[in-house]
Amino acid sequence: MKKCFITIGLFFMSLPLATPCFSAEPIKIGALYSLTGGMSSIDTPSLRGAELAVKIINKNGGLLDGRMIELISVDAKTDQKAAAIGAKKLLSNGVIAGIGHSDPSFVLPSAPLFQKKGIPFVTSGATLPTLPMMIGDCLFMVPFGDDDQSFAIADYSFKSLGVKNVAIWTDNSMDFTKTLSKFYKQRMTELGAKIVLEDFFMMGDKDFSAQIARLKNVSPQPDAVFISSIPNEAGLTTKQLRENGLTLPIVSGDGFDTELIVTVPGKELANDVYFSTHTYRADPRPEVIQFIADYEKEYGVPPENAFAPLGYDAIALIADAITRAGSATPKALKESLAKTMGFKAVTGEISYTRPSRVPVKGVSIISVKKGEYNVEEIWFPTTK
Amino acid sequence: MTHKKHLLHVVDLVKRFGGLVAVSDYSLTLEQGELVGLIGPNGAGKTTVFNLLSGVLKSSSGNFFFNSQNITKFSPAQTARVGIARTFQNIRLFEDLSVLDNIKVAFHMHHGKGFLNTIFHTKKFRQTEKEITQKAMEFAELMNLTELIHEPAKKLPYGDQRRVEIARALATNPKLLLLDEPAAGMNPQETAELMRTIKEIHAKQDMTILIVEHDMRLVMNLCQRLQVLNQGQLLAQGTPEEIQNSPEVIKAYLGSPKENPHAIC
Amino acid sequence: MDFGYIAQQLANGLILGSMYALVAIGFSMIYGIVRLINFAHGDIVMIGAFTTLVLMETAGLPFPLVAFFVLLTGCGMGILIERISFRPMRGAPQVTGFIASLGISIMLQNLGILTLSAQPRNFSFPSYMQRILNLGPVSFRVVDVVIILTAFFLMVALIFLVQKTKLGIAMRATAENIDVARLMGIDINKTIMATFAIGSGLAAIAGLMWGGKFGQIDPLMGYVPGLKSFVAAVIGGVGSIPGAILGAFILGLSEVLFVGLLPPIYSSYRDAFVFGVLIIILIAMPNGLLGKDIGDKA
Amino acid sequence: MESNRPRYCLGLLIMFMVVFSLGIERTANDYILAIVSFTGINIILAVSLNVTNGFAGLFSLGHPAFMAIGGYTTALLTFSMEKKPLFLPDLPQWLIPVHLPFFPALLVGGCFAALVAQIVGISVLRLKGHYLAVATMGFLIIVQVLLNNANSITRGPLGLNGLEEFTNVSWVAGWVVVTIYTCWKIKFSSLGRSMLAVKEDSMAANSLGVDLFYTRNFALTVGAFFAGVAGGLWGHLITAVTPGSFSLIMSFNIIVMVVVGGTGSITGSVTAAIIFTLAIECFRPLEENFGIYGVGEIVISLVLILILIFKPSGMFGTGEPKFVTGKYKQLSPTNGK
Repeated sequence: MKKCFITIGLFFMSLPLATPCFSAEPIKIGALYSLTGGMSSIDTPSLRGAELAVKIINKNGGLLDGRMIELISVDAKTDQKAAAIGAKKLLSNGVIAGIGHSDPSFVLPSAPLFQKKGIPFVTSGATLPTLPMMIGDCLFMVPFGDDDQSFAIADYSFKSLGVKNVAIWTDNSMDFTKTLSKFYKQRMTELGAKIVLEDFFMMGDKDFSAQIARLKNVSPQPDAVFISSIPNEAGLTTKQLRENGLTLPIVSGDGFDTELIVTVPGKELANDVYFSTHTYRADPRPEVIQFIADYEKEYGVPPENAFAPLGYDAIALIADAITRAGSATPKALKESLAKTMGFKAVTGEISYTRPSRVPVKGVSIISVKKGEYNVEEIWFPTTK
Repeated sequence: MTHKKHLLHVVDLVKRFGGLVAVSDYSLTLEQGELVGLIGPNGAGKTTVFNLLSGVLKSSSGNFFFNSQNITKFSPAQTARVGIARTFQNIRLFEDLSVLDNIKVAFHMHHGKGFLNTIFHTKKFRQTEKEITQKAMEFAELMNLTELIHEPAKKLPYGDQRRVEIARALATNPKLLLLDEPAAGMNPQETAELMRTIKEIHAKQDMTILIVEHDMRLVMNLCQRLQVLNQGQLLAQGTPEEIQNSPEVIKAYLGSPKENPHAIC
Repeated sequence: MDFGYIAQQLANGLILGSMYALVAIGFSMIYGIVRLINFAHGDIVMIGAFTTLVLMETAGLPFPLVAFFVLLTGCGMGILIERISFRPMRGAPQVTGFIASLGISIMLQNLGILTLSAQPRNFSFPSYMQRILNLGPVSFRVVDVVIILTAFFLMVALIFLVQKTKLGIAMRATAENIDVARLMGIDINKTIMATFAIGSGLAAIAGLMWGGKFGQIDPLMGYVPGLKSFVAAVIGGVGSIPGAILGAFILGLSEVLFVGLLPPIYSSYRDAFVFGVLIIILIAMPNGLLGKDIGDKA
Repeated sequence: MESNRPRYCLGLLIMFMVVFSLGIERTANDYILAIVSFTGINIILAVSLNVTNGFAGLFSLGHPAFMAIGGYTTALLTFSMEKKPLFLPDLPQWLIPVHLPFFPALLVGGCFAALVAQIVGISVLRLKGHYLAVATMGFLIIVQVLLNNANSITRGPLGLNGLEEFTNVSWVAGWVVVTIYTCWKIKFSSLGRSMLAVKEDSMAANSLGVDLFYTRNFALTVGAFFAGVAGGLWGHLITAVTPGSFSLIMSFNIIVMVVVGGTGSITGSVTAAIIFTLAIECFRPLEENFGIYGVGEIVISLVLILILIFKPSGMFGTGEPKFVTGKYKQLSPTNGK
């Protein structure tokens, strides 16, 4: 038994070593996503988006006079250890850039390893605005920061929905959701609204009856409830709120950008939900329509959530930077990425003009009325 | 204190399980060097008495003193420390450990915990371990186990397991040894051998021994004094001859015709 | 905090508790017979939920028929798992079975992700199950009533089964002492297999209810019910069916009331609280509330 | 009395570790180095859990909790002074100037974990079997919740990151040797025997004067100390610690190593830790080439179940194999009976 293990072990261990490095023909890009475990429902679409982008680019003749992109994907297993090992594996495979992760907890153990080697890492889904500051000049974000999306929905709920009293529900087990609530609260207070109730739950919760009962009993009654959650709890909270007879508007960030908010409660109950998200859902721009069509053609289903176009954009962004630089070295790529101006990504235009290096992107405000998604407005950051 | 001279002095010990009275008003006085037997039909409460004396069970009322120290509320470990060792009716060896290691465990309490010594493998530690091994071998020899010391205890036949248990109990260097049916499951030859060994231990080491046994021949031959328990109560006590002729005892034994000397009580 | 609010919270706690109870009964039953902590129990819940989804959405079968097939699937899975992995391990130390059940759980979860994808699916019961009922200040749904009734019915049926039927007597004998039971001519294999079949069938039904109540299922959904039923069964005393139900209600009530009655910020300490209570109960009553002493060599 | 074989083995182990770690640090790439380091950390975890679970028979699921305590303590102690105000603005005053080099920080982390183990032990060690398992699992969850909520010290769910990458193969190798040596010494001493005795039959052991509580608590504490150290090494290897990392899944993984290796066998734990860590990595190419993520876990679970069916006592049972212990010199070759 033991010998057998070791033999198999050595065989597989030698696989990555044995693969000879072809003379810089393909451009290797590493993808780090959690394809198993709790994050897999978010991360898998991202990888599919990225793979789609690679396929399209390669079909159109690749980059830099016919060099193909080779996407090396490693499973981060919703585990920081696996994320770190995965990053090291990619780096020792000679990638010129890395993409991945939809949550800062996994960016933090892997991206610094890229930074150390001077290889750019583009996170497709982590929205923590302080990430570039924490990691360094090799980290690039595809999405907007949490501050922007919170400000966007705060502005919308105050100005357009007329929310003066608001309740805030926060998933207290994730950094993303806590940050989102923090900025929303900050903006609403600045605008002059009152936070009448702050309530919390934990990722994986299925039953929100206690929070709902408390919401019903709060005085004064809020004009809306802000729910900071990831997609897994988005449908559940909406369903349970509506079933308990609460009809007040539900507002949220990109965690609500999922079909689940319609399918779980049903079309009737999926009403008066507003969320800020990456500008692609129900967006008529040609790149969005093209992306959705390509995605459906490739995988037979529409993009599962906003993380799919974000993964697609991560590759497209790198491809654009390589083309502009005319070279595929990490150093050139990094410089070229930093100079990205007005790149037309599926999820909006990307420019790294801020000192914080969080892209200035439009934020869509989507409304859901009787199960129908509509873009209410596109919000742009006013400052800087 | 009136208990001064006695090794063990038990006064009106009572044990109730719920409504059931397992032992009632049990008393016993043991002097240094005595060899006393405790007999009685099944369910008489003999093993309960042992469990009380060794601290495995807590008494409902009554007290007992060892060397005039009240040890009624002692834990089994504390009881062992003051010098009472026991064997179990249903042998309780450390099955995966070797015979030698089984005996060695008994030395643990005398040699302290010495964590740092253990880790740093000091001279003192090595010396202690050597001593322990040596002494354990002596006890193994005493009980005729030398050839088996590296066998795992669970692989031994029944009779050998009994002897390991006795060796282990002796290794705690007790002043009082409680033997719970030591001959159960042994063939006549083994029993005879065991009898010899018990006599030897008793004589050589001036050990005080209290024995629970069904094998009447063994008890009558071995013990200087007997106590008879019936339904938790002390029925009679005296020399083997007195007991054999006591009408109450005969009645108690005849009163339970289904008596099976090797049954578990 | 008025009366209505507290009444609503109590009702919510009871509903959540009966949800846990459905899973915990089967869990506790299997433990009682073979002393196995079966972590794969939660994943049978997941399989039950997905089977329901497939039967209702693709096959379009009527609801009672679906429930019947789900029950069968659960029983089948239970028998399969017992036959393939737990029977060959019988007689090994208890930890062995526990670890094996973890292995099965990880396997089922990953198989689920591979074949079903990790995306949560929506799951809807017929609309009459979703109707809202009001009882004074307390509101709940038809499905909640169905869950409570099912849990209650199953408890009574199981207690009847264990106490009165021939199979039940065999089960109790096996639980008491497997060797003695064998000597008495009880077919141990059959008895244990029946226990797994019933326990897992209940888990599959719990999966159907779980999906119906919350409206969303995914391949990793079994983790929480598995863990919660474990905790509930231990609070009540593993092996005792009424104990499992009592434990489940205590767990459900304490979860809801902890969140509902304390200031909101404490919500995120809920799990610490629940497990703190659990540890205190265990220290005060080392065999759970209704459990028997499981012996020295547990 | 006993053969010198274990001493030779220890010498060989140390020599091998020195040569191996020096050699591999010069030749292998980062990925291999990381796997080797994690293998070493897993060895530390499995061997130390074996003291708790294997020697003393305490079915503890709380090992990752001790890791977390050690990991966070070490991380806070070594956190760079410049980054502290930026990353941890709400740190309590008295913690701000505290700073230690890596090694003492590891020791403090381990000792703190051991201290917590003492306190936990007082409350939960009265429980047996599965009940103890649930109570230690509860402890693990409580630790996770507290880490998640103590924002000022732990930064909540985001965790502490930007730690220096102190841990390398040499550090891990050194601790592996220390762990194996210590646990070996414990096993073959009066202390270890009493632990095994308590596991086999606590009542009999108690009647022989073995203090049950002391012995159990000691086993838990030793396990916790090394778990704490392993947590520190772990954190400084991936340069981040978060509450989510020290999960029940991790607990299961370590227990699997202990059980597959043989509960109570140090050699077994070491072997199983190596095989499992490598096996998981070995499935990566397969998963990546075919896009079937999770297959590795499925296969490993299958193998695990097969091992449990065909060798329920694990690879080495409770004992150590002959090639490590050697034969007892005094043992006259008797085949009596």
